[in-house]
Amino acid sequence: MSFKLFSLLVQASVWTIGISAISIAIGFLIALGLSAALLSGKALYRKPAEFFISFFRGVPLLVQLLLIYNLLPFIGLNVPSIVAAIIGMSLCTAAYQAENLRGGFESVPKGLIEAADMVGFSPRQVFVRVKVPIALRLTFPALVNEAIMILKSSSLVSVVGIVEITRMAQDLASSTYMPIEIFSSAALIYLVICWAVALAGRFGERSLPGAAK
Amino acid sequence: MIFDPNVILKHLPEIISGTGVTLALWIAGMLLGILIGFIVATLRRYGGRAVDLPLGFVVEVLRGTPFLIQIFLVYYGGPFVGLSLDPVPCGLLGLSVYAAAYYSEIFRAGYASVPHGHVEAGECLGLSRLQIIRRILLPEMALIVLPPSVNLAVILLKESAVLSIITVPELTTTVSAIGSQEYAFLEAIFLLAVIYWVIVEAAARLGRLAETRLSTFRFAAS
Amino acid sequence: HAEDVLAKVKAAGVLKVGTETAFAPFDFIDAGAHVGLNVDLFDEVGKELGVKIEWVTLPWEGVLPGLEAGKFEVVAGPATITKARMERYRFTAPIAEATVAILKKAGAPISKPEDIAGKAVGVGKATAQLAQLTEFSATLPSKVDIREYPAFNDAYADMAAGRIVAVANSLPNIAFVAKQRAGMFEVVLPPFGKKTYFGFVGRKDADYASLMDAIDAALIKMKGDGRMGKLQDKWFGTKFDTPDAVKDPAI
Amino acid sequence: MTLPAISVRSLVKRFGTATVLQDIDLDVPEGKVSCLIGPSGSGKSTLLRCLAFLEEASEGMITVNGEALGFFENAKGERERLPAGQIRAVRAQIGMVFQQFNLWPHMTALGNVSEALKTVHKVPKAEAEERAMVQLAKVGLANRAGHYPSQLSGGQQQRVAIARALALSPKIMLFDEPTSALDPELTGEVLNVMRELAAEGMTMVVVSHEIGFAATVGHQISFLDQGRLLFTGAPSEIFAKPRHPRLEQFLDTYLDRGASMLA
Amino acid sequence: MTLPAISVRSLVKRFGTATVLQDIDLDVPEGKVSCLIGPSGSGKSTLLRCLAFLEEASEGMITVNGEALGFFENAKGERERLPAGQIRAVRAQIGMVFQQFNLWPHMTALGNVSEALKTVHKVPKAEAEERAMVQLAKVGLANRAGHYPSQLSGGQQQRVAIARALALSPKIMLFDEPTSALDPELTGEVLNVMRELAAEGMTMVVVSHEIGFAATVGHQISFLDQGRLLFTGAPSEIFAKPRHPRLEQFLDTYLDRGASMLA
Ligand SMILES: Nc1ncnc2c1ncn2[C@@H]1O[C@H](COP(=O)(O)OP(=O)(O)OP(=O)(O)O)[C@@H](O)[C@H]1O
Ligand SMILES: Nc1ncnc2c1ncn2[C@@H]1O[C@H](COP(=O)(O)OP(=O)(O)OP(=O)(O)O)[C@@H](O)[C@H]1O
Ligand SMILES: [Mg+2]
Ligand SMILES: [Mg+2]
Repeated sequence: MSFKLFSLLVQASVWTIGISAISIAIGFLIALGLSAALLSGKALYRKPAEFFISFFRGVPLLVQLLLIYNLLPFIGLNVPSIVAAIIGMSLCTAAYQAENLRGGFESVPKGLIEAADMVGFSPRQVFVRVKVPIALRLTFPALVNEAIMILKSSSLVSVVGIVEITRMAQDLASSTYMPIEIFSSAALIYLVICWAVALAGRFGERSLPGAAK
Repeated sequence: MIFDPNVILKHLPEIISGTGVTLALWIAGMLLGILIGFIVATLRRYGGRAVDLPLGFVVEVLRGTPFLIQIFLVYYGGPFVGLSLDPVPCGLLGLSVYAAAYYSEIFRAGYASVPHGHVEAGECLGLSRLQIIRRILLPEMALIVLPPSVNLAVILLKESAVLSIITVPELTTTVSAIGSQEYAFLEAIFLLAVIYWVIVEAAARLGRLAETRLSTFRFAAS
Repeated sequence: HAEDVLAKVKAAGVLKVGTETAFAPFDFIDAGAHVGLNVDLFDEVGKELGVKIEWVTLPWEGVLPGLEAGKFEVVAGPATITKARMERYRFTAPIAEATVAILKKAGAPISKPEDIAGKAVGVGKATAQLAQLTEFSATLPSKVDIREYPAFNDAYADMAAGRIVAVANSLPNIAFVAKQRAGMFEVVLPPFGKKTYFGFVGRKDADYASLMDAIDAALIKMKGDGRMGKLQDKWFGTKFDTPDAVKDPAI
Repeated sequence: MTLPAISVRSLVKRFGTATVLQDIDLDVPEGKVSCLIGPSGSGKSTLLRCLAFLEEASEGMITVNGEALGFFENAKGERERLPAGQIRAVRAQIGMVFQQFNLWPHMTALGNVSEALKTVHKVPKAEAEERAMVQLAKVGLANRAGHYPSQLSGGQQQRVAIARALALSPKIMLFDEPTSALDPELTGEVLNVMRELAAEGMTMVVVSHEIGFAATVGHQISFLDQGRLLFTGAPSEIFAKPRHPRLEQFLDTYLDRGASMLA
Repeated sequence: MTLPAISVRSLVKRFGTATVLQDIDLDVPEGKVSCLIGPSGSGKSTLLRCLAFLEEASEGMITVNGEALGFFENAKGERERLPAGQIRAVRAQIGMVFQQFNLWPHMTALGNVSEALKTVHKVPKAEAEERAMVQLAKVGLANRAGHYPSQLSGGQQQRVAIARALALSPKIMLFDEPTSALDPELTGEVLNVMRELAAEGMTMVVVSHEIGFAATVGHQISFLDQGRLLFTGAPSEIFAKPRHPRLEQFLDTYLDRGASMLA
């Protein structure tokens, strides 16, 4: 396989990495809100969050993307490809991350929260200063796992017209008719990216404040 | 927009058979994956570095590359190295190996979650290693292993759609074929969304049920 | 929505065309660039209409939903014109013949279409070519072992892997494949089955009629002045004689 | 006698149908050390947590320096919940030290002690840390300010927890078995800090199994059993014979294990 | 004097480069109670774990009733590992009770006690459970047989752990701080069971902070400090003055906290 083809794949990986990174970040923020809603005593917050998670975990990402890209125009929102891709991936990963974070929040030792109550924290300060950092520590490995999963799922965003690694590989395979070589190279590129994420995750875990050294 | 529900009714038998194939492959692949994953995790725990490192490498490769590409390479590349499999066995093998890589990590965490003292108590009483695994480690880790396993099952169900590229007649293949045959893409998307959602919701509920069962049985309030 | 689409396109100066890029030689990626017969044809259509062409490339499963959602005005598929499809979409004037022929693995003992009797032959799932192959198979002394693939590219891969010995697809496509992998695949002539044509896909809605008419006019004009023939020759190595319109498709 | 720092009247605490505290009346004298002793499950922790308003009493009233905590009696004589701001204001007079330390693992010792000053009291960072350092120095840990809890021994962690509570200058400190998670040699460090606080006249309520500490430092000892306050008095009274039979039995288990025969 | 139940010779234990036990010589007399005391980190648990072969000593020999445990000295005078079956046979004479109980949470008390009988000794289920009930009755828990560990108090859990070890009829019982995770009243339950065992002539090695227990029940007391055995002798000797200066200091921290002033 020529260097030229390989470099096309590498160029396409910019989309894979870019869209995944942005979606993971946005998804995380949404997931924080969702998990807070899940743990809220009020059904008014909890029920919609449960439904959100059920839907975005239950329906295949491919279908979600098609719906966002092709149904939003019917209500007058003609979103560009990249926006549709980021919305779809963010909402999907948010659903998974929220479930992880819920587990984390539930395992924050109650005593640490009581200690914060005792020194006068407001509920919001307790959330931001105590619950989030500790839940994050507890769920960090699971979140990194989810990041790798969504990175691999990003191959589906081609359905809204973005040529990322997998789509580029399919295009190249169909014009050169050398699918084995091209898909092997694509696999290698994914592997390198995922390994980098896993390594970064392990480093991040170790450098979280107060981690046992 | 055009939406014609008759398309769905007309092809009901194919849709049901596609759903059946997906369910069968998914469940079989998952069970095999759990079994292989458990064996891998156990070998990695007790086999020393010489076993742990190479297995760890394989697990990372399987986790680090998309299932679509793995299955493509095995099915279409396999014959070049003398491995020519039929679509369904190839799909089942691919799905269970992919699942095993992830399950092995879940079990690894499960092993780590059992306090070492519980193992030592077994050793002191003369239990053999196998007895310790079977009677102490496995039942004790069950509750910790369950939620991520359900999560993974959901992911596997969706990944099973990838088997369409090796001509396995599963749900996504069947429904999208109906879509392109009838030029009824919207109906196809809608149908896929609903069927997958129903299966995932059922799996999630089953998982939650198992979790409550296990936890009430084991940690009854004092 | 009642606004006339042609007027809108002209006002914007841009015609958006959706397609998938894994369908050589109509649309494909060569050295990173989107090229093919469709690209050249729409360049000319754009000139006729006085608008620029903007491509939206999607995997095939996203293309027709995109058309219905108004992501683009027309699909440069192209698709074989069939009766069933005409019920849902409007096709443009044909741009090439779509009659089905056999692509075989080099050296396979197939010298005429009838030789595929009893052999394993691949074809795209739910395609017009599948219907043709099935029909053809019924006329043979022993049935063809028909294998269906989600995409023709997977069928070619499986022919390389040796599970099948031939693939049935429209002549323009397999001619291109044979040219690309000379020595590996060969075309078996003549084509079999009924004469069919490729056309571009558009919407039947009334507000789209003027646009579809304008595209038809442009295509027929190009056929008349020989530009279409030249492009067919460039991409297929041969010219096709196509009618101005297909009113009653053979399949 | 001055006004008690905390006064508890007819307090009842139920969890579901189980009554865990019954009809508790207790005055905690200002500037003195009050100890709560009693067998396991007798309700000591629950009572202390009610004083910190970490549990809401089911009935009865608690006043802190004359101000109602959590609930007040309205004109009609009904119990009514106070607004959150007011609860927080009264609770600000109270510092609590937990059995399990409950230090925030993602902050250094200095961070743990200065955090509330910064976020709750809006003290500028530099000043907050300076004040935190003073408290850490007081518990002998100035040189450990930059360590995370995971890098500190149990005794050191508990001293940081004390410094954290002291940093907000509470009038009253509550301790729930502050040494029972520590092993014997680490216990000494913490008890010494508490002794110093007592000497400085801090009002303290201590749930303790350290009968030695209770006997030497406590000014008042209360004995709880099955949710009832059976006895409150000076150490000399409580250890003098004849005693309440239940208390007698309880102290016996200690003496049995004690080191009295070792001297 | 009869043969010691356990004899330890020139035992050294290293973790990586850290030497945790140095040159330990110890005889555990048969039918007697030997106590190990010493400050935190001195190596008490490690020594006990070596006796149970949960840790492998780096150097030296351990014999149990005359049989080598884990390693033996071959003809060339080299240390060689024994086959797994033989190790298991020697270890079968030893029962261990852990500080953290280490009960299996997914089995009832009865399940915990009968498990090894069923799986290791292949005793039929009915008989195994009958024998387990006898042991549970011995520690006063016959009426708790169907409870899961999470439904038992700390003292009850520790007694189940003792019953679990006793069910296999070991000749020697090792206890690692059997009461330090318990509160004072629960401690009593467990110490009483141990006293009974001692009275029956069970050979016992107890790591304990319960100096009272060591002094009254122990026949032999050994004092460890920084991995060295500084002193072994009868209680009367160890508590008599003048003592080793390190031991003096160690006992002081206890007396300081003790209940000697309460009588
Ligand atoms: N959240 C709760 N729900 C139900 N019962 C509870 C709860 N918290 C405590 N209890 C019960 O209340 C009683 C008193 O508990 P508390 O923790 O106050 O005892 P304690 O005197 O502090 O005991 P210990 O010395 O063991 O700490 C116990 O019987 C306990 O089981
Ligand atoms: N697995 C290990 N790796 C490295 N060092 C260890 C390990 N286990 C114990 N140590 C070290 O060995 C020393 C002795 O530990 P040990 O647990 O035997 O002390 P101990 O006397 O039982 O103390 P305590 O009274 O606190 O239980 C300690 O300094 C400890 O840090
Ligand atoms: Mg308590
Ligand atoms: Mg120890």
